[in-house]
Amino acid sequence: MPYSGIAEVVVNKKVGPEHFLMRVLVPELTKEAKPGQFVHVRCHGEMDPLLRRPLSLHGIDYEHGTISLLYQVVGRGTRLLAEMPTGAEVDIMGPLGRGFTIPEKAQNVFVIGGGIGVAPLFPLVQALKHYKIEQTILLGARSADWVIGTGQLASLGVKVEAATDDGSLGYKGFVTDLVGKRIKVIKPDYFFACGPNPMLKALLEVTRKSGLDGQVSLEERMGCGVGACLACVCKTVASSELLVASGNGKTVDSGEWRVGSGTEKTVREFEYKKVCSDGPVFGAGEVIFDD
Amino acid sequence: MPYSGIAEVVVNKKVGPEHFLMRVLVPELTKEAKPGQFVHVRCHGEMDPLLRRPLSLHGIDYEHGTISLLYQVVGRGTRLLAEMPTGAEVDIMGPLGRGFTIPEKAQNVFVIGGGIGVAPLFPLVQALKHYKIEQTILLGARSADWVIGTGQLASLGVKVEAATDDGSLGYKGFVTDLVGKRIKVIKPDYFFACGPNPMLKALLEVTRKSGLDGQVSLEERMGCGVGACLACVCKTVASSELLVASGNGKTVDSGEWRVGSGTEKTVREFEYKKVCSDGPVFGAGEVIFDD
Amino acid sequence: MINLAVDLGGLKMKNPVTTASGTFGFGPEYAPYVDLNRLGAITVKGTTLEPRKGNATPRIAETPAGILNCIGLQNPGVDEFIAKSLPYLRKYDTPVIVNIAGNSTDDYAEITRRLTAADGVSALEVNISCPNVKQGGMVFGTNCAAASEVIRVVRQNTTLPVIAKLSPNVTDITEIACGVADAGADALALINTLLGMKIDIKARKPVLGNIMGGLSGPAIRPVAVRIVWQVAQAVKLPILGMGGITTAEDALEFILAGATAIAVGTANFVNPRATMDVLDGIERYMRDNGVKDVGELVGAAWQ
Amino acid sequence: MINLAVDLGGLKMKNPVTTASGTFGFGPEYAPYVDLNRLGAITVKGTTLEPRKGNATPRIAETPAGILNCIGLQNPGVDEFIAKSLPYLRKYDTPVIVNIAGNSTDDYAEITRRLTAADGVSALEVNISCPNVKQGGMVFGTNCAAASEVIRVVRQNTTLPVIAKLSPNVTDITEIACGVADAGADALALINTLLGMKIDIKARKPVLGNIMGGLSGPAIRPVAVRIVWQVAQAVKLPILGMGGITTAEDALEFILAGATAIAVGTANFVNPRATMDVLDGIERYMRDNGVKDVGELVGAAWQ
Ligand SMILES: Cc1cc2nc3c(=O)[nH]c(=O)nc-3n(C[C@H](O)[C@H](O)[C@H](O)COP(=O)(O)OP(=O)(O)OC[C@H]3O[C@@H](n4cnc5c(N)ncnc54)[C@H](O)[C@@H]3O)c2cc1C
Ligand SMILES: Cc1cc2nc3c(=O)[nH]c(=O)nc-3n(C[C@H](O)[C@H](O)[C@H](O)COP(=O)(O)OP(=O)(O)OC[C@H]3O[C@@H](n4cnc5c(N)ncnc54)[C@H](O)[C@@H]3O)c2cc1C
Ligand SMILES: Cc1cc2nc3c(=O)[nH]c(=O)nc-3n(C[C@H](O)[C@H](O)[C@H](O)COP(=O)(O)O)c2cc1C
Ligand SMILES: Cc1cc2nc3c(=O)[nH]c(=O)nc-3n(C[C@H](O)[C@H](O)[C@H](O)COP(=O)(O)O)c2cc1C
Ligand code: FES
Ligand code: FES
Repeated sequence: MPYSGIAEVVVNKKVGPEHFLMRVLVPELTKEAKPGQFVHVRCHGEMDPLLRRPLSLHGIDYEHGTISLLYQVVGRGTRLLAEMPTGAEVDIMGPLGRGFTIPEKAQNVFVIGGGIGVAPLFPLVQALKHYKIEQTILLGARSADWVIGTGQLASLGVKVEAATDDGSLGYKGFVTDLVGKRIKVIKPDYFFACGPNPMLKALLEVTRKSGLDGQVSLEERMGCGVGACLACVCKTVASSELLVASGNGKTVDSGEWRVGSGTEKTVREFEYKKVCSDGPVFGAGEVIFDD
Repeated sequence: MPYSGIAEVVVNKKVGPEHFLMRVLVPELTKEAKPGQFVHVRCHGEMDPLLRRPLSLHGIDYEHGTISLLYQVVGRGTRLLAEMPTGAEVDIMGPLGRGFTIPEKAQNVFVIGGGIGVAPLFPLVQALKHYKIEQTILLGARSADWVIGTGQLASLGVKVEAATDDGSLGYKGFVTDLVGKRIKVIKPDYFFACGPNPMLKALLEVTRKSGLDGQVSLEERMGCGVGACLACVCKTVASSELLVASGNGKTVDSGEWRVGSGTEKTVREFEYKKVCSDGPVFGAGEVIFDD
Repeated sequence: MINLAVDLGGLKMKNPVTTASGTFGFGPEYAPYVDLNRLGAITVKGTTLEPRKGNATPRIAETPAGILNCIGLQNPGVDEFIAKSLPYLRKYDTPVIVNIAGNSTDDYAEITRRLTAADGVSALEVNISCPNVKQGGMVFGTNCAAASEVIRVVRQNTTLPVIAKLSPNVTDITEIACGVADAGADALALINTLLGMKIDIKARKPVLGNIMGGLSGPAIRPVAVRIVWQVAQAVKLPILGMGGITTAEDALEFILAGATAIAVGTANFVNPRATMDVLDGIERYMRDNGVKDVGELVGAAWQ
Repeated sequence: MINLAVDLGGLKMKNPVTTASGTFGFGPEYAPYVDLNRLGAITVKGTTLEPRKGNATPRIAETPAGILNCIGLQNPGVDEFIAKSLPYLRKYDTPVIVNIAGNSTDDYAEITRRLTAADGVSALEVNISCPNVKQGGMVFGTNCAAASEVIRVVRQNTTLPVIAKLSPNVTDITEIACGVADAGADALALINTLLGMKIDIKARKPVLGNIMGGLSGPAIRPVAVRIVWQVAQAVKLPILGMGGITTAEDALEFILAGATAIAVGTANFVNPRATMDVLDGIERYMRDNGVKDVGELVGAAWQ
């Protein structure tokens, strides 16, 4: 059962141009936490800003009962979080949502992060390492400064490749382009990705073309975080339906779009799923991005 | 010209059961500050709670460019203030309002404070001492713990008498009763007072009966603090009018009620004055308290 | 002993605290945080005859001390609600208020019949005030004749207590309140959201997928308290008050203004245990102030 | 070069930023903090024919991200305004908008004549929307015929630009906007405060001396932006937008929704330099986004 209550801020420090790492002591929450899940955090005790902020589990320390959050200051809520001193109390709910599931068949996977989307990938990388699954981590960001955590990942002994918009680190260009190139070379059998929706959309075009299946973690504005308000929905292939690529010129391998044990039928409507409770992690074949 | 902007919190510490003392470095504000004036303080940078909070100048250190505020935590705003660490930035406006004026003729005065109303009296006491005016300070509070600053006042070498509801310090009863008793003995020629409105109302009954003139500092809910919004008004005797005690059985020495060069006329309407800019200090003969 | 039980137009609640429709799902979502048995009632998400997908995203935007939403009545339809959600809710010893909406009076009649025939529905809250749907919704709630007609139809098709949920986006809410009272409502739910919007100055277009949305949360509380105060003095029906309630103090404002029961909405998102905190706080206030029956407080600010 | 100048129904403003009536006194109060010469216009406190004492205290209460006020049009009367305040205001190179209110159309006619004859008045903002006075005020503003009648009378008695200030407490504000447009208004001021109240749960009575008050501040901004958006598309008149503007970003929401100019109200109490910060921020936004004329932004979110 998810925890909801006060927790102690153990560390809260700047780790990038706009990035902070907060470690929180909250054993009740930690013990149930799984890679890809998130917490819903209140940034202070007053009524404005009102809503909680969803943040992924970036680190899960089962032993010490702490979780860590890697967050970028983008607005008022994250700014208030960044101001919290060590010892402060933070009001936190979680773990929430459905995280990553590692399929039996996966042997050699791509782990792809765009921008702050790298945050939830760390516990996943550790789990993959634990299961001795070969992995290549591909991170995209605007420039070298903005690629967070390569050092830490490297110290885990995993391969990390970077793509930066300005070429200041690794490949010059989008991480999705880098993925396209590396798929052909490394021939992974599965992928996990997290990043902004436009990146995921571009990524799915690449992976669908290559026939690579995987999981993506989505972001959507949230109210409750527990599935009650229906604010955070995303479009998915309607259950037991097959989506045939419609008039926008893309042809896709129909196999890639199959969900569960779906049988081939006519094109039908999408279905809204809740990012907070049906996700945030969805099967790559399941999500539909609007144009 | 009043200052408005950011200032640094130099000290912020607990000094009583619910009382805090905050010292703020703000030379621009300090240099114009006078006893009885106040500052208007923002408790944080967000939109809720929205309004600034008026707090009296409790200490004015012209040399170091600091002011101090003595405040009681009663609600959300003061609670947020109490949470500010040393080094924090506080958004402050002031000095605002009209403070105390020491009349030429005053030789032996009463300085009367009820509860947190003691806050603005300190700089006044220092000024009175500077002008070598004899003074007796009478402080009322619920119990010994709640009488703030007697030590500090005593160290200035001034006479301090206390009244507590439970008799745990000094006279057992209301400070207004104590004033009534001591007036007869000490025979002061003027008084200054600050405290909650019900106390000031009772006090004025006592002082009017004894024919003692003075000044009172009022409290009212504020919006702007600068005289623009008309939220903070109090009832005063209409200008150049003489208020003759009306049907509620009190008889007063008409001389006490004269304002400015008023000539005796028929009873007329009250006039609303602004606590923030016409006050907070008003002549004792000027204010009208509703029943 | 303190009596917290209230009668909301025939609906017996063990205490005055329920949930605002649309903010508490269908019950299970908040079960990890709230003992559903302790609620005075559970009010579920707005339900329509047919399944609805709702509006495009973004469906929520934060505003000062409030939120805008344009969910647009996404729901699985009344039949699936009866088949899937009611069995879950029946496990609890807590009355269920079903919030209903429709495009036409025929819709309202039919959904009323189906829910009245179902096992486990304790009252109907008739939403004639949703700002987020094109057809039906608020147009019913801002026109007195239309509002009354919907309530009349629901009344004719059910024996359950009928709670009319009114829109605050009107010149004179007491007029509409009187209208629906005459049409047979047993209680009034006040208020639904205020119509609002937010613009993204970078994109230079509205933030919400549906352009406008409903404003809820603490920001609207002063408006909601005022409306409860006005209606309570104008109409004899019991009132279910809501709009920005986050604490027991807020809830008590509504009760003192004239609400018999209150609903916690947006606050659930901020504090998942808000309903329980409100309930505990009301009880504490009563104990501290020697109030034996919560009914003594209803409308006490003007009585 | 960036052009910030706007024409608000004949009133030439050097930039779109003015003050909301009642929140900026008569000018001198904020002069220590604001260069009054930099304002697009100064809108002064609501003025009536006769001096008014206003309502009993408390006159202000804080609410989530907002305030309630029930000042009740305390003012020294139009003659004293002309004698004492106008000479001060004439020293500045900034147009003065006088906000006027009355108990009857005769009052509105007479105050209009006196102000039109006075030296230094640039426009009249006709307050038919004050929630805090018994006579006149909001009753004019919530009834289309009455609102139009007041505007017609003002129009007949002045050559100054006439800005009709409307109440948001109505079912359909576009209807009233159309009415006052037909009656001869040159511009619309949107919005006045929402009617609200707060209850003191200890005393079990309303907090404000006048029971109800007007809700203003950030809390109401989503409602105000929505109203500007609706009216701008329904009526051809230029709009002076207000309601919770505290930053340039907020002001730009109103402009993008269709306001030609904007007023800063409650925010002055929080940040005495709010008007200047808003003005600087609008200029910065235009520079950053290559906008040459602020007019290009007016209504850009729907055009
Ligand atoms: C499941 C999930 C996991 C996330 N994990 C992380 C993480 O580990 N690290 C991190 O830095 N960010 C993460 N984000 C994004 C993060 O929630 C937003 O950056 C944050 O809410 C911004 O709040 P703000 O007040 O600073 O910004 P503002 O823009 O002021 O926020 C205004 C509103 O928009 C919402 N919002 C703004 N940006 C986003 C966004 N990208 N996604 C969802 N809601 C948004 C806020 O929650 C708030 O309700 C995650 C988002 C989701 C949905
Ligand atoms: C001129 C003046 C000088 C003051 N000096 C001091 C001082 O030196 N030390 C001190 O502790 N207090 C002082 N006060 C009272 C102080 O302003 C309030 O205690 C404080 O505003 C409470 O804020 P809050 O958010 O904690 O309480 P809340 O009750 O949450 O405040 C809600 C609203 O009511 C107003 N308010 C609440 N109590 C008062 C009050 N007593 N007077 C005026 N407004 C109030 C607040 O400003 C706010 O707008 C002074 C008041 C005035 C008018
Ligand atoms: C996300 C969300 C969804 C809502 N859905 C409904 C609904 O389906 N039916 C309804 O009558 N009201 C709905 N409402 C309105 C609430 O029930 C309530 O009237 C309003 O939010 C005011 O209360 P609050 O400020 O406590 O949230 C919804 C409100 C929110 C915030
Ligand atoms: C204290 C106060 C006094 C006001 N007095 C007037 C007035 O005299 N005439 C008027 O038309 N509006 C008056 N208003 C309304 C404002 O001009 C404005 O329409 C409203 O407050 C919304 O803007 P804001 O949220 O920026 O304050 C007053 C508002 C406040 C807060
Ligand atoms: S955030 Fe409420 S349903 Fe997902
Ligand atoms: S607080 Fe605005 S006039 Fe005094």
